[in-house]
Amino acid sequence: MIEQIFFYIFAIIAVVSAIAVVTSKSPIHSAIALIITLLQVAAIFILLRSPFLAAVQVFVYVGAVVVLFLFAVMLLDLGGEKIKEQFHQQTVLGVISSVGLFVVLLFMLSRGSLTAPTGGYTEAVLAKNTEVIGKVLFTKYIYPFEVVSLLLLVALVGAVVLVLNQKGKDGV
Amino acid sequence: MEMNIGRLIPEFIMLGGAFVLLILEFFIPKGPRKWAGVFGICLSVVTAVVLSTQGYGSALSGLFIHDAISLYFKLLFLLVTALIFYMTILYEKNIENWRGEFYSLMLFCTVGFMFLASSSDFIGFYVSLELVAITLYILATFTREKSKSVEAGLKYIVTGALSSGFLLYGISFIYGTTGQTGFTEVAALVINNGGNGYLAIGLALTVLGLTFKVSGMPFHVWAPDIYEGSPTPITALLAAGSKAAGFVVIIRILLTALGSVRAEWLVLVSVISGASLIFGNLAAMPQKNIKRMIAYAGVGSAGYLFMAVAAASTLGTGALMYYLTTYVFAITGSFIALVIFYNSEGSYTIESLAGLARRSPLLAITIFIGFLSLAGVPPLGGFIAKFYIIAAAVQQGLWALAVIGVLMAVVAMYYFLIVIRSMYLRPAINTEKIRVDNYTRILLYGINAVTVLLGMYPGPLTDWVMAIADTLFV
Amino acid sequence: MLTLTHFLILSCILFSIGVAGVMIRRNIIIVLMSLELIFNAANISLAAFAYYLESITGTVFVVFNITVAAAEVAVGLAILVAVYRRRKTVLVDQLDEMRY
Amino acid sequence: MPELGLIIEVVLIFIKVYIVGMILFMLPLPLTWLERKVAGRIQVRLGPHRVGPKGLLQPFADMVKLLLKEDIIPDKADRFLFKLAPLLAMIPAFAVFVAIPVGDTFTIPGIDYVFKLYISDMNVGVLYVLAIGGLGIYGIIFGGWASNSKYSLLGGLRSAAQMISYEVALSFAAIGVVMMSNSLSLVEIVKSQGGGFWNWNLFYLPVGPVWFLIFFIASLAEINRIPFDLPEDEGTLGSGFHTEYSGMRFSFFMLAEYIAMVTISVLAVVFFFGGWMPPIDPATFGIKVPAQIMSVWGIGWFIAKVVVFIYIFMWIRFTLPRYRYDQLMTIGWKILIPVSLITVLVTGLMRIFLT
Repeated sequence: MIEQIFFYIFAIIAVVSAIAVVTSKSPIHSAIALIITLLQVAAIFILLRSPFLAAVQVFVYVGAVVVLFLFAVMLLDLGGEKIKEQFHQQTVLGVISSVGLFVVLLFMLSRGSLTAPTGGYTEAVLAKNTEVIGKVLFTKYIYPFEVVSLLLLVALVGAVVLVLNQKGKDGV
Repeated sequence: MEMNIGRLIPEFIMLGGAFVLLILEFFIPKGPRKWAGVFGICLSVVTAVVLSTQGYGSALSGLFIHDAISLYFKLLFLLVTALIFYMTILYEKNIENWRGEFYSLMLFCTVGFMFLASSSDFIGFYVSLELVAITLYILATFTREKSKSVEAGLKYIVTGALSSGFLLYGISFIYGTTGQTGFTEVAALVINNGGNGYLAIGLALTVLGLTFKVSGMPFHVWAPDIYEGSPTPITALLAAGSKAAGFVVIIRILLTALGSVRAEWLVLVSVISGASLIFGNLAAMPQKNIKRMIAYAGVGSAGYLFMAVAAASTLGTGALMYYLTTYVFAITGSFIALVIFYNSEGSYTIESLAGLARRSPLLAITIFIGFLSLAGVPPLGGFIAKFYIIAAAVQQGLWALAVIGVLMAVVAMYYFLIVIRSMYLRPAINTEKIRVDNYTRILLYGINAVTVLLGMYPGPLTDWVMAIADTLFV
Repeated sequence: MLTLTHFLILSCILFSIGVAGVMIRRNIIIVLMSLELIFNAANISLAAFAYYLESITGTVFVVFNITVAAAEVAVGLAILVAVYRRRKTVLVDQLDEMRY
Repeated sequence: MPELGLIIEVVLIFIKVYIVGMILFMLPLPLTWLERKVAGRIQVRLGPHRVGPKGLLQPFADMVKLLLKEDIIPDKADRFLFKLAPLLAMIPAFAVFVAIPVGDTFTIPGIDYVFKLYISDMNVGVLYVLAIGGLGIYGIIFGGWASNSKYSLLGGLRSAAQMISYEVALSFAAIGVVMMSNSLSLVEIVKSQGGGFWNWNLFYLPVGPVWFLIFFIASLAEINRIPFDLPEDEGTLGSGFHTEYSGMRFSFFMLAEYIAMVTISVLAVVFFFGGWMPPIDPATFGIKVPAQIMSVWGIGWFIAKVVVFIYIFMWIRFTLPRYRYDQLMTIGWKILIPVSLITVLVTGLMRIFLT
């Protein structure tokens, strides 16, 4: 019961701020709304008995990713009124089609059922959630782990290559 | 947990090369660097040799597999990489501020392709796909002095990330249906879930996400802009490598993991196939820029390849591999010719190709053969491939698709012939001869010969691909 | 009692909002933020399935997704900066140099 | 109907949160006094001495001044963000303390009730502390942005870049601690260092001191203190992101800064100096001391260690010059991070082969 109340609080805040992300005029306000949404998602992870995910979510998403967004907005000075988006016909189309998408997804969800056999990771086993994840990450899922490390390297190199100023040849 | 790290030696060789190039970059002044390209080509050849000696089997707790399909596709990727490295050597003088990271990023991209071909698990597959995608975003934007290149990169990353989101959401529901992420485990558990709504969501979004990666309808919108704006070697990489990589995972996911619920995805894949065929080929007709035209033609090709997937048979899958092989040769051959042309002319419009036959018969014949192969004219490789695919569709009773396929082959002939007419029948605006150096000459002769041979003697390759395809349907 | 459906519906809502954001917004920064919403929706459904299926795979997958999404944002913003330097705009509809 | 035990737990948690909150709110008062006294001592002057005996009442005078001062909001500021930023700076600073243990448990004699000397022992404590601590950056960024002043903005961005850069090294140091102590829970980390000062992580030779140095340098930068206090570089930036702030809101930023200093001191003690563990445990010599006394004794040690650290931070502030911005980034990216990576490797090898 208490869990349910918490879930609804988190969910409502998450949805409202998600809507604020896509509707607010200034990217800065969008970023704030995004922070709130991401924190709610972290809270949802706690409801799903995954404190590790919640911590990682806050650490990586809220602590780093949104900061990057803010950096981009502030360094390029995009937050002010200079950049005005115009209303265009696609807005209506976009809203209608995403509502349509939502309805279809909802309909499919109502027809779905959880039939898969459950694994052995019950709540009792997951009491040491972090340790279990760590073990799995470095044994069974070592392959994606290594690929992700390559991916981070590539992203690092790429970001530097794309942005590094070459002897003042670029503007800005 | 078995690790068998030895099975990853080919990937390690490529990665080692990528790291070496990355580190050497610190010590070498900026500017063109032919040797890096040559190094990449040698590396691809060495890797291909090592790869062919590898035994089949799995590694890294079964998440990495090496089997006949991955062998075939990896060889294909290495071939593409070697050819595109060659293309880059020719292309690099066009770029001011040339930075050598380009070569190492291309090697990372190839490693990503190889990982994709070997992934046997949704998680491994997803991260490999993202490795490839992120590398390609960077490469497409690499010539950031050019306004078109950055625009292409931005469009690519927005649409690419959107499709990754779809894919991921779809995968999450497939995982929800089965509780597993390994392809074979999913295959075993998915059978009884025919009417499950979770599976329907998972399938639809996964297929849509993958459609983007191979530039099929309805997510093709990105393709022309990105092809036009990217540096030309990357356009070729997107056209040939990315498409092949996309289809190897489509084979793995739709045929291996979800093959048992073909009834669920058949309609969707058929619609995508038909729509891509019709739209891609019709939209290619009015194009003025060759890169854009090839992009739309690529959408059409995705249609044929999806048709082969929809057939879900030995013949279809074999034909798919055959098609990709001929496609790779046709695309890389034409693009190398186009790069040489661009080096002297600075343009990719169809008009500017006028009179190319007189200015450089070799370039003209290469583009001629490449495009006719893409159009599927006998006796070139592309014809055999299209023939097999349509035969597979007919064999499986996909009559409507087969008819569309035949009709669109005719349409494709039309727009490729426009280019050929321009090259052979129009008078040249600029009559200056275009010089082709001897290595390139040999290479282009070789590629043309392969394309013709694939059409005249399809036997050996057909036997090989059909044998591989057979392993999927036992 | 909280059920799987609760979480899945929440994730569907976030997913749809994200897709809507990508389609209706022209400011690329906000488009990138909407993409983050989509990834988060997928993460919620993965974590929810993992919890209700008593499997750890989904949780591990979420860890990977968070990493990948962070890398993607870094590259996306780098490209955005490159675009802004060249074109002085971040609105998608002003990026129309290539038309046929 | 929930059980009585649960209700007591919840009530106790509320009380603990209240007490910790109050202490943290009041802490800057003695700390400012101490800081100014230390400054005076180091710079051979008197420091505050007019208000009250030895100037002890000076902080109260300052407080009254800050509270009564006019609260100015710049004309073109983003008012909403301008008001929000100080709170965003302060809340994470407080929230970190949820996970901090000042001691293990205290068994109340007679009723045998086990009173926990921490608010929550999370099994992801280290991650929680780092994650929540990292959120303090938003107060700075938004404060700098909302003021609509270029000095504020530059100060805010500088400090954000600095915090992001050094968070990497700081996280590495935390990873090192986790590797040495084999747990992510702060209580477990302290417990693993029990038994005498030679068991402290600081003396986990040879990597312990290295980790401590990395942690110490990174945390100096993380809380924007000299020699890394570039965001407040008066010479070039006015006074950084809070240039436009005054009155109450300004004092919130100051409060957050002081609490951050306390947090870092506490973390240093928990990570490397054995938390509440006394340097020499009587139990190793077979002397039996009642658990209750040990608990209180432990709290005493904890506070003493923290105070020493706070003193060290102040000492450094008034003796070292400031780095240049590029030097700061060089230290972060080209020295601390590579050294951390190597140390991770060494620590890992030690864990594998020595245990």
